[in-house]
Amino acid sequence: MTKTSDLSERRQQQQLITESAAAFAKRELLPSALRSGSISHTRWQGLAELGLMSLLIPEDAGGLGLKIGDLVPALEQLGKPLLREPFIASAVLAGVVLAGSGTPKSASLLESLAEGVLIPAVAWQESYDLAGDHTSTKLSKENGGQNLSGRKILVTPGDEVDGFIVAASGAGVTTLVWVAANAEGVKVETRRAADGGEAATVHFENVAVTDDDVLSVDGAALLDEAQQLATIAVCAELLGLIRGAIDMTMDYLRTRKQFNRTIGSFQALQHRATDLFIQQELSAVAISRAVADFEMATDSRTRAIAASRAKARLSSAALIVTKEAIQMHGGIGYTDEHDIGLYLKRALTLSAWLGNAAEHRARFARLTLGEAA
Amino acid sequence: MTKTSDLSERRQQQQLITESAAAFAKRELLPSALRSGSISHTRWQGLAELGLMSLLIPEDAGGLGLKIGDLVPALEQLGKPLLREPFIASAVLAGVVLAGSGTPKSASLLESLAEGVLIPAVAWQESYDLAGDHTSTKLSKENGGQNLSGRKILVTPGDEVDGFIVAASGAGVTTLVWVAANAEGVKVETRRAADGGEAATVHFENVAVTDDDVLSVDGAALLDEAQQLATIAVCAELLGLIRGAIDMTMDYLRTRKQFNRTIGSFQALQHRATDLFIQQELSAVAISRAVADFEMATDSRTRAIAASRAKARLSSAALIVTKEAIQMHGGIGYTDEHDIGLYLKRALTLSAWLGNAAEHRARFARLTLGEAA
Amino acid sequence: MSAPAQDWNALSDDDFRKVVRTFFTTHYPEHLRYSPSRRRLSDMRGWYDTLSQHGWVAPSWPTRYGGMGLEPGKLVVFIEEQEAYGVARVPDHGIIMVGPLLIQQGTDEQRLRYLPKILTGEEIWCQGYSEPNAGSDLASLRTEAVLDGDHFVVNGQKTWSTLAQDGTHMFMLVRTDKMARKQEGISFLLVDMTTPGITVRPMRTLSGHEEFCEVFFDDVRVPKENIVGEINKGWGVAKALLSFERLFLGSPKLAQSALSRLSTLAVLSGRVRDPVFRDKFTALQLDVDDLNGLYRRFTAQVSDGEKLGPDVSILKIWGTETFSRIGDLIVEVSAGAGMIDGPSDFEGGSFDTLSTFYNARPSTIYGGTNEVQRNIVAGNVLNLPST
Amino acid sequence: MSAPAQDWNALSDDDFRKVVRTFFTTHYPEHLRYSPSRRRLSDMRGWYDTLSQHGWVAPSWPTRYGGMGLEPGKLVVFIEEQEAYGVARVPDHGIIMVGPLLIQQGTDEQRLRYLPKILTGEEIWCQGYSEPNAGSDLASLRTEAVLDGDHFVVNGQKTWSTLAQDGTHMFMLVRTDKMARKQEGISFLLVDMTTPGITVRPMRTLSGHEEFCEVFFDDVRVPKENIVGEINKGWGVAKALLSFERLFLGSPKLAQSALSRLSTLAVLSGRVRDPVFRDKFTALQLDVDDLNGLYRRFTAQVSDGEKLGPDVSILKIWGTETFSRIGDLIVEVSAGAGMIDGPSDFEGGSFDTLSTFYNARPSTIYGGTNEVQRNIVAGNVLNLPST
Repeated sequence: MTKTSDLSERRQQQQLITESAAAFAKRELLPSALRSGSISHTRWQGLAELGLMSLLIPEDAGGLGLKIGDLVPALEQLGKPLLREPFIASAVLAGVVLAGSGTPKSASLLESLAEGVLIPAVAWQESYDLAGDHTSTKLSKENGGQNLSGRKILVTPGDEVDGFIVAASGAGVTTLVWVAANAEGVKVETRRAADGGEAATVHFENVAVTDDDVLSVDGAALLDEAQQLATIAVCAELLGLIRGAIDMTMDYLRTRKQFNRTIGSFQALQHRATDLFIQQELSAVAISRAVADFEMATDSRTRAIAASRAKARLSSAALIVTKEAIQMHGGIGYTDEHDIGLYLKRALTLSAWLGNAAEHRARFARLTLGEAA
Repeated sequence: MTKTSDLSERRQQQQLITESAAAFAKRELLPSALRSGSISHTRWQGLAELGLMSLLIPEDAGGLGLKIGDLVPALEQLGKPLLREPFIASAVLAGVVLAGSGTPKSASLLESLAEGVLIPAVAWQESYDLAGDHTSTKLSKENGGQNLSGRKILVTPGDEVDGFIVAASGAGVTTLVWVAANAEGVKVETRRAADGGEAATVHFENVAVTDDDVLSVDGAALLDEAQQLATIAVCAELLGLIRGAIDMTMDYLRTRKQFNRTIGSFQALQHRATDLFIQQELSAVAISRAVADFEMATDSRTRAIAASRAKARLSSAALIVTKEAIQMHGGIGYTDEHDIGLYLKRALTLSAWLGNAAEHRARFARLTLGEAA
Repeated sequence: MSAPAQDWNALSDDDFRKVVRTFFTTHYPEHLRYSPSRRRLSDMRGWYDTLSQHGWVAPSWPTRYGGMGLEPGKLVVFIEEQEAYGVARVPDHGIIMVGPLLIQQGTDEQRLRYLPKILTGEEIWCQGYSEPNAGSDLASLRTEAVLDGDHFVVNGQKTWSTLAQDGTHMFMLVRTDKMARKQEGISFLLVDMTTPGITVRPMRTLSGHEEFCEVFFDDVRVPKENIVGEINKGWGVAKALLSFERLFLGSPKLAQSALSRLSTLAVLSGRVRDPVFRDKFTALQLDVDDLNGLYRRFTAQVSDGEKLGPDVSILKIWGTETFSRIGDLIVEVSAGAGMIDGPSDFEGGSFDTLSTFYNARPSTIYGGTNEVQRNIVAGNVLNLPST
Repeated sequence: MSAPAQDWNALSDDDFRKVVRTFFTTHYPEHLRYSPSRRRLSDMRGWYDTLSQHGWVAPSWPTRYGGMGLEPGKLVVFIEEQEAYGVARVPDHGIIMVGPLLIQQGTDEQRLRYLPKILTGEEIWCQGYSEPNAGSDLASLRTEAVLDGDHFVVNGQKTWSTLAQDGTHMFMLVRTDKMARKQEGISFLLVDMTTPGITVRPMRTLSGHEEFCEVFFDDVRVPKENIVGEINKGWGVAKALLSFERLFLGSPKLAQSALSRLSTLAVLSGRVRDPVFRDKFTALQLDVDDLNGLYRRFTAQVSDGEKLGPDVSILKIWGTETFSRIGDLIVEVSAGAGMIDGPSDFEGGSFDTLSTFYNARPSTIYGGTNEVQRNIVAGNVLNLPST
């Protein structure tokens, strides 16, 4: 009986979170916001006020101590009208690293994050490939202090960011350190992402790192967990995006006329619409399975399999759906004047970020079938 | 001017051959003949009387000395009503080897072939994979004579066959020898092919080989050329098969009624029918290109590229088309009572024989991009 | 007759899995494992008896009717273990279709008359829906039943009746009012196949099996009480059954077992280390995993007492097309052996390269073609205007 | 003005190839090579002048009208070399559409008036077919032209007019008889874009370029003699042009150059040795090769003086969908760089990962959507009954 009531309690809580996210989405979000290109601090604050920033943060670190499954339905709501703010990059990826760090520095950063006044980014990637080499950035002891040098790419968010959690090779381990965006020796070159946001190439040249700035000396496992969580969270946003794109496209098919007929009455389009709906439903079940596996997982391999399972499906489904959505809209879908194109652009960005479908399929294969010949 | 008149002369000759093949096909061939499962010696004789057996055989070997491009349109005609007889296996693959051999033995076999009284097979394959190892069969000198031992698989035709051209490893080279089907030490186990024909696993156990039986001491290049020719020839048969399956299916779509409508008026089926037609047209141009490249080729690599180009397309297109043909016919297509299923079965057989689409794509990649990592 | 009902749902999934696994390894005949095509009754009779003796014939029926009463999660475990061990289907139209239908819409007399004999295997059911001119278009059916005193007199022809040659009974749709519009005037009838005037003609399929039959009805007299539901309301009865059927047709069983076969072949042929194969295999693995997820969602819906909506059609589409893609890859990986009918020798053992491919062909056709399923989803789920 | 006509067809293909290659390497500006998206006139003006000075503007026009008079085989060589060297398109509606049309169906006066200025580049043409409610459904167009003395008075709106902001002239379809049935009562008109009452509004596309325009007509007076063909018979004129267009839209150029870009990326990213990539690349390579074969077949038909049939639609379908698949693989191979707009740095150089993907989007839509093309093939080639 305890089990059941726990479950229903959890379901009630999820529903509450989802509803408040949906209300926020309805009130504050519009796909067209992607066109402006910039992060809204008001919306960021709004997300913080919803309590979303601290949802995954353990209670002993001042958070709500909830699980990824509790966040997923809310993210779906935010993804549907194309949330532009870097919630997953800053609040999930960076947030989970900060929560796991447990230093005074991370505690204070986490507090600012929860208040909606901090935008952190994790700088972990050095190659475009998920499975590439990301360990050339070095943390070295010099003159009593520590020094960070290297280059990180695709750092997200790349604009309006207050500081970076940098993964660096120290003494044979991956060390995570905090570097303020305005620290000496930090150079940020932004790159426009497909969705209009910014990702950055960040150069670190002999950046001084104090002992306070070290968030985790041996932080590989922590970073890994945060990445898998963020990957599943991106999938939830993509599911919302898929639902949004399909809704918009079905509306169009139900109203647009060509050849004296509503185009949605053409059987070829109907069958393809069904295939998009199938992609949506597969996406939903893929996330459910990934969430369940992740929450039960006790090792990093299982977590990675869960994340790859979801991202392989969602990255692929989002592109299938949004490409077809453009085709079904015809010419108008290719102009920047119709919002359906924004769904495609956002899909391109989120599909590639943290590994695209092919990369996650390959990782899934490696983890489930063993190394190839 | 010579060039043009040569061309038009060739075109006229091709047309003649094609027309007589078409007439033969109309008179003698029916898809349902596949159901009987056995080779018809009358039809075999008929093919010989058309002159098809000696079409590719050089004039100095008593043939017509024509090229693969002259045979292709005729094979298309024969493929359309699903020729069951092993023309390509016996007259092209074995015929070309015999013609290139130039020994008294091969001359006499060639003569019987041209008369339609011989059915030879080439036994070259030892692994299911085109790129596998096919060289375990050994020809060894013993007690003054030579001895053949080994096992060949997928030998086509596997029934009614008079003898085998066997590829064996001799003194560091591939030697081609003739072995009569009833020779001592030969054991033939037939395997039913998808199309109802027979392929055989042939065991050679210390089979005595006389010097006369040696068709080519160093015969790798000859065998290779014959295989590439046969591969392109199979493609021509497959193109005929594709045309036949599409014609039959379009007829069905134009006449069958469901839901009070001719099913061919359903747009989803119309669009898929268009895709089948595209596969057919791509197949036709793929063969043309392969024929042109093959006829211009001066080295085995170019010939293999030409053959793989065509077989990669045709093996794939034939399965796409025949599977869709079954689906479009609905339940009746899945019964053995309707001929459309025979097209699928024949497509399965010819798609796999001499290498399927994936194998030929891989070979094409190897030959054009170099070895993989 | 059957063992006392047991509360299987009280076990943990893991424990239940162990029980099921032990049951199969103990009782299921070795020579019937991993059957590449549908088995006839004669092969499966012994296993049917075993299931019957242990009360395992009807996993999904409520215990009060002699079923195992498994909740969806347990049912999935059951199916997974069945697949993993390569257990073949018994002739199961009675178990899967007639049983649930009578439990839901039959009379007490019908339940009492028919359910026990399904559980014992004394009576084997087959389906009579399709007709030569009403394949996926069931509303066009023409076989008619005219009331004559206490009997209906049935005349007409059914086709695509799976293994009807082994059936003792048929559940069928007949037209009882010729004047009514297409979907009205249809009734749902239970027919004893030994009634005079019934002729069964097996049809050979592409793969060479006699899996389907044509069934001819010539003045066949069927007692009036054999109707299920009201007269002329058979379309509604059939529709309820159709969503069961779609759930069943969309079950991951086919795709799951095809994927196991593909794995086996990959090992036998050595392709398991080929990166190109691994890429394709992984995509299919994920397709099957998500099919499983979809299936559980719909079965959970049923067990929560919800009616299945038209969206269950996606399960049939995805299940059968995934199955079909796996069959294609099996043929591709088979290379030259893909031209051979029946088992081919590989170094590690023998393998039938074409059976999955053949079995996949009708799967996208029967139970309402996938084209019809897509029409249903477009019209009734996505609310696109009718063509 | 232009160099004396030369008999290019007398050269062997190989020799001609050398001439073309040398021409490009000598004259084409380095900084304009391999342009990821359509170039504006301002960028291409110098190159247009160069082509003009050498008589190379119109490769396919007969020499007597100032073209190069290339036969299909030579034209393919020309296009191949153009692609290989990464030569961008000049604004070419005049060259590809208006020229061939006037040569075929124009009056001598029209030919004399318009052709030379296309060759010099003084006049740049744009297209006025589509309207907001008549995209692929051209017969529904509503822009009307009413005869008033010696002039037509044009009112209405066109859209999807490629680079109309650079055009000096537009060829357009207008409705001249409102009472006639849909495809009748349409005329084909040549319009000077400087005529009062014309407003051009560029539209930004997904990829951020202003590649298409809306064009508004408000009491625009067009001389009566600017009609091509007979009044109310413009549909036939347009149809002749449409098969030219389909041939052009189905040209392997886009797919071929996308495949080169994919090769480049494969080298830059090191994926060229990855077996999974090689498998996918090879499939696309063969798709492009067969597209080339198909294109040659249709161009040969044109050069043999045969009319193009409705089957030319398959060229447009296959060409654009192959192009689109290549764009997809480029994004896939780009991995993380697939999220970046504009050039990304790779070890061996920089590469724009999304441009091909974006360019592929409209290709399956414009010139009659691929859905419309499939309808055409089904109805007019396969003779399937109309829906």
